[in-house]
Amino acid sequence: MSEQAKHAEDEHHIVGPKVYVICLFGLLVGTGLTVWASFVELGPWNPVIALAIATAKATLVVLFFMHVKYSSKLTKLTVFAGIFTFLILVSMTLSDYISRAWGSW
Amino acid sequence: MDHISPVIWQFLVKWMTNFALLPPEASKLAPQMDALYFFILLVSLIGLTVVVLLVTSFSILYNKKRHPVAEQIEGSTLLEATWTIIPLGLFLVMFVWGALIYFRVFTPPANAMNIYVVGKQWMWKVEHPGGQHEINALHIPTGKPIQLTLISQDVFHSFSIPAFRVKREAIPGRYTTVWFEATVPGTYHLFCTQYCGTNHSQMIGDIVVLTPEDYRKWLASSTSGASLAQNGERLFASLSCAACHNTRPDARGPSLASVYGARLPLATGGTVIADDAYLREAILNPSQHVTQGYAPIMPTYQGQISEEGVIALVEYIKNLNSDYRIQQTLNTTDMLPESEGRTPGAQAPAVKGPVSKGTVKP
Amino acid sequence: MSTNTIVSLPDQSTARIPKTNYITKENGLLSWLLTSDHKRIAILYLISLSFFFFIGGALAGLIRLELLTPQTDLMATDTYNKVFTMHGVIMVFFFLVPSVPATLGNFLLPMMIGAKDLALPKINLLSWYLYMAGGILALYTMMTGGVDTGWTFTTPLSTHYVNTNVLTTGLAVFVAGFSSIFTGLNFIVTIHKMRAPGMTWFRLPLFVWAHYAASILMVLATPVVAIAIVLVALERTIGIGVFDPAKGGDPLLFQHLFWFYSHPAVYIMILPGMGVISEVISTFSRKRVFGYTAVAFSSVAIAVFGFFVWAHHMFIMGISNYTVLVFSLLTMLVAVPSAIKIFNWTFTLYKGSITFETPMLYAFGFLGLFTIGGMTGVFLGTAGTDIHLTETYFIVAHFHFVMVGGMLMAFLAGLHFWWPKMTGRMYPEKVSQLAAVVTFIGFNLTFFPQFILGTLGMPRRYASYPPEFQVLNVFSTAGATILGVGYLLPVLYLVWSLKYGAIAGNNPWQATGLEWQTQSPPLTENFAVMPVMDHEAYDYEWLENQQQEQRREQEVTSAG
Amino acid sequence: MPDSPVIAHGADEVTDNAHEEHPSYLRHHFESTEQQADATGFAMWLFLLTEVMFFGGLFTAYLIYRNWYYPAFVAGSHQLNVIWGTTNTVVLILSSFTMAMGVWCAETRRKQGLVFCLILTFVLGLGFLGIKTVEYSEKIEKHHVPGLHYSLKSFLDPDSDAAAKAAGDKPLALDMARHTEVYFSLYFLMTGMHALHMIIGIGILGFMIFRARAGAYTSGHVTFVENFGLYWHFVDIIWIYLFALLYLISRHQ
Repeated sequence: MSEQAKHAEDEHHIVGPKVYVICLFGLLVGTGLTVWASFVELGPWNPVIALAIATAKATLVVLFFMHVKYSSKLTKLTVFAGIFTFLILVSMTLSDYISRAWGSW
Repeated sequence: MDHISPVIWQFLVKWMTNFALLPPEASKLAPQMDALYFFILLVSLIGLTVVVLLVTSFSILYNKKRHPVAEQIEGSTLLEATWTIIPLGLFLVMFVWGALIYFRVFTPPANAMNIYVVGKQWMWKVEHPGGQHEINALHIPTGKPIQLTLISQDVFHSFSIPAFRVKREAIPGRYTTVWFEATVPGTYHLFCTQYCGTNHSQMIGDIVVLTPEDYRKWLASSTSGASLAQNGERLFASLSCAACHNTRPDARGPSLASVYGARLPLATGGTVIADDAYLREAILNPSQHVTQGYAPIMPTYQGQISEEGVIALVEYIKNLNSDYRIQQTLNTTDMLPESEGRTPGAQAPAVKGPVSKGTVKP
Repeated sequence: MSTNTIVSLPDQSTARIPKTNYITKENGLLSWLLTSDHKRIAILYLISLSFFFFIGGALAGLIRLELLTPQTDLMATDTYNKVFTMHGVIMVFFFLVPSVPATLGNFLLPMMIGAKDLALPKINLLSWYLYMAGGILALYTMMTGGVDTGWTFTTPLSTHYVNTNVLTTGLAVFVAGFSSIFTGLNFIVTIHKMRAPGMTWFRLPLFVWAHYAASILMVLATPVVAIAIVLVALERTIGIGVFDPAKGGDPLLFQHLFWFYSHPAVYIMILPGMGVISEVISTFSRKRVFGYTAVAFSSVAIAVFGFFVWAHHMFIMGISNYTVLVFSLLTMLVAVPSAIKIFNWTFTLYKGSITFETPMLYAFGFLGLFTIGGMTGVFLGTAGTDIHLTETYFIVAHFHFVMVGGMLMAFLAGLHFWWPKMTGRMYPEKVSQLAAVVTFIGFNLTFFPQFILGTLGMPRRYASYPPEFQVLNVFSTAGATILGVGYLLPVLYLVWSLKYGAIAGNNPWQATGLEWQTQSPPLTENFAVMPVMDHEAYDYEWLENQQQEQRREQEVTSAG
Repeated sequence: MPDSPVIAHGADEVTDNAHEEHPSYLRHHFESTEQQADATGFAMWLFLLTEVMFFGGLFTAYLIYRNWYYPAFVAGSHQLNVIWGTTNTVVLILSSFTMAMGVWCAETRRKQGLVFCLILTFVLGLGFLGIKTVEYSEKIEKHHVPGLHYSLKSFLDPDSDAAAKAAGDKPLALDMARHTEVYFSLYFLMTGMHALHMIIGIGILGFMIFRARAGAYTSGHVTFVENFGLYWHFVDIIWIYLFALLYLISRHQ
């Protein structure tokens, strides 16, 4: 670990109310947006939009409420590892279900 | 050798004379599978020998007495690369070879004769297209590819024939298939290899491989009077399927003639090939498999037909290549006199297999 | 013998076990049950694990006895089914998964990195209590009628078709799973945050690397089996239908979720064992492990690839053929790091100065048996041969070679290796060497015939079998008897050594790890003075200089 | 303690600096409070990883069955009340916000502020559970709890059901209607697991309010509040996804 990163890790960053309020605002707007979007006919894009907004909201929470933006590389790596393993579980399992329909060769 | 206990001695003699590494090779596939098996075995033995030789020789050469002071060696990228790349290469060869065999086992040839197998706790029920039923036994001829369509009516079972080197899980709720072509007449083991409850170890049976001639004799002697498709026809009639699935212009359901193997357009978009699995699903979960131009009005038969019943229906639909029989079922409310009028001898065409369409043609 | 051993013990006439150590610090049962000392918790684990091991072993003995004859004459089939199920459940969840990490790992990991304790000592104790709660629940299940689903809890058998105690067993596994999660979590935090000054990642002993890799798997994979068990329990009690084909569920989904844990679980079991072998082989050949970095990274590679291969347990179960291809290929890739390790260990011996104390004998046993176990895994990872070999005794033999031949050998190697550190006393060398040899012979006699049984097609989990398989089964049962003796011997002489063993001194093996640089048994907080790591791992020259310095100091003080 | 350039964490800075005397909350095996805070924070993150994977199994099941039984999932989803769901989402986001503010208060040693924020979070959490109870009781009344006298009436005959009628649902075929049970299984499992996490969180919150009033977290030792904050935000994130996946399937139909 480089000196700089070490320094960043030691320094305890305090996130102020201003960031939290902006973040809260963003989350509320996101909630409104996702409800509105679900009532609009977008065909196959409906679930995509819903998940995209949910992910954007989750990102806000993770980065600011959970301070990951100001945290050490290790914390960032941990978050990444969680997402990565989750995606392995979902995608590799789904790969079976999706390709079952392809029938036998 | 008197000093060895006679029991142990007999035991050893028995073992040495009966020793075998693999079961008999009784299918076309078995030699191919065994070739791969021996290839991997050879690689493993070489690998093991290398490790054992190295460990032994290092132990002798560099034991403390001979070599009191160790020389520190960091490692060697070249050596490490060698034993990364060589095993990787060998493993990839095995992967490709194994995948090819896997392809072969689960890709039945077009001319395969289809036999249905239903697994239940704790027996195998076999339904031949000619209407022969068997329990815990399967009679097949040599020299003809046989496709098994398996399903379980309760838990997972696994249909394993070691002599043929094939094994396939029978799953509740879904058809699976496997095929083989027997080469040597004889009686072989049939095992259920997926643990399925109390009497798992008694869910065994015999695979009887007969010469084509003996097989014909067996077929004739063990018929039950009606072919599987005829059973299906009765069921088709008694469930009033033809009320919708007919050729009248106002028919509420699609005609089922020649539907098997066809590419059907679905109401949800896309197409599907009407194979056994599709036919089964369309009977049990119809609303998910509505073909284009028809309303999703078909009721589900989930829980109303046994797996054998579904098999009979599937077999019936598979063999429909004209609407004539369906019209017949429409006109008759009861059993069909034609089918009862058949003699066992008339069953013979069934031997040709279900793909020879027209079995149920008058 | 003098030239053929590296053991250097203090003068037995004057040597004493240090008065203050983690064992003598406090007395009374309560001081053990409420301890937060990682070493005491490790001892608690060691005792309880051994208990469960011998229960599992006794069940294995019953299985082998029943299989002596083709008929079901010793017990009825449903009894047999319960016996092998409980054998599997107890051995997998209550012995193999926690074995090395919870005992040796718990005891040594903080010492190896120069820490006073694990990062979360109370959570560590909680892990043990969860483990015991799960274990007692499993025993309770066994007493009150047992369970006969097989340790894999395959649906719909476990949800709809058996009427034995699936729920309590499931709960036992669930609880034990959390014990495992907390252990893994504790290890990761400790390794990241508690290393002594100077202890960089590439100065860590390979034992620590292996535990790090295994801990990642424990933390990320175990929750998935937990949720799978919750789903089975709900399916069984109120019939929610997620795995029930009659309600539209897919029974294969359970297997996906189950094997997502249970395949990585075999790496949870074997990786810590590999860590032990690295330490042992290095110490008894007086050499730094050949290609330290490769061995360290291969542990991590096994952990990462371990997540991508679970569906190779389902090749013939009706998963998509395309998925079979992908998983078969990935399985081949995960085999490579294991091969790297085997060769690196072998070449550690090259130009070393090898001695053959008991831990080394077990390590040699591990090398041979794990090579066989690994190679037979390739037979099963190859999609073609898997069709014939899966669900037969071949697979039973394969995983017993890996788990018993690999893991248990490593566990015994480690137990003997660190016994002097844990207790302050040596085990008797001769009899333990004998036990190692007996174990090796017994093991091969037990499990090698099962490979042949498997290729001949004998299915697993059969209470009765066709008579032609009897001869090989008799061999196997005979071997199991020898194996049983091989496992009982260590219990006897290790207990004996607690009172009569030679005083070991700090570093009987002349090993380099930090754990050997403190007294044995260690102090409660491990080190009198917090260590500073100023050399690489396995640096035997550093050790020699250190010892020379100490000798000089002693001479000075005795002269003064 | 000798200085080494490769120290993994700032152990010695602390011993050299102000904290010559160890604060009471520093546990014996840590070198410094920073190390302790770092370690427990990291442990909390790892615990959240296990939670991600725990829910991961459920999300996998959800995705599979949603693809298989899409019409059933649409009909099932239409039985949920979007207004309650949205309200709950807002409640939970607000509670997440008050929790974050609580962490800030603790970090800046504002005792009154912390207690106030924690109480607000507590109340919002209870509010969420209250709304959830209302929703659950509606499902119980309609026999939409899988396995327990499950009723298909709302799906076979949507005109008899206000929610289905409002959404303009067409009757489902019997086989598809049966699969709504899978939807509701997942609905109850996912929201139930989530609610269980909420209940545990609220319990800990109660304990924290009690301790915060005694000034436990406003004297420099904020790890517990911070770590609990992580947990609470994580529960929030799960709900954000649950809301999108369970409530908002094809509302436009």
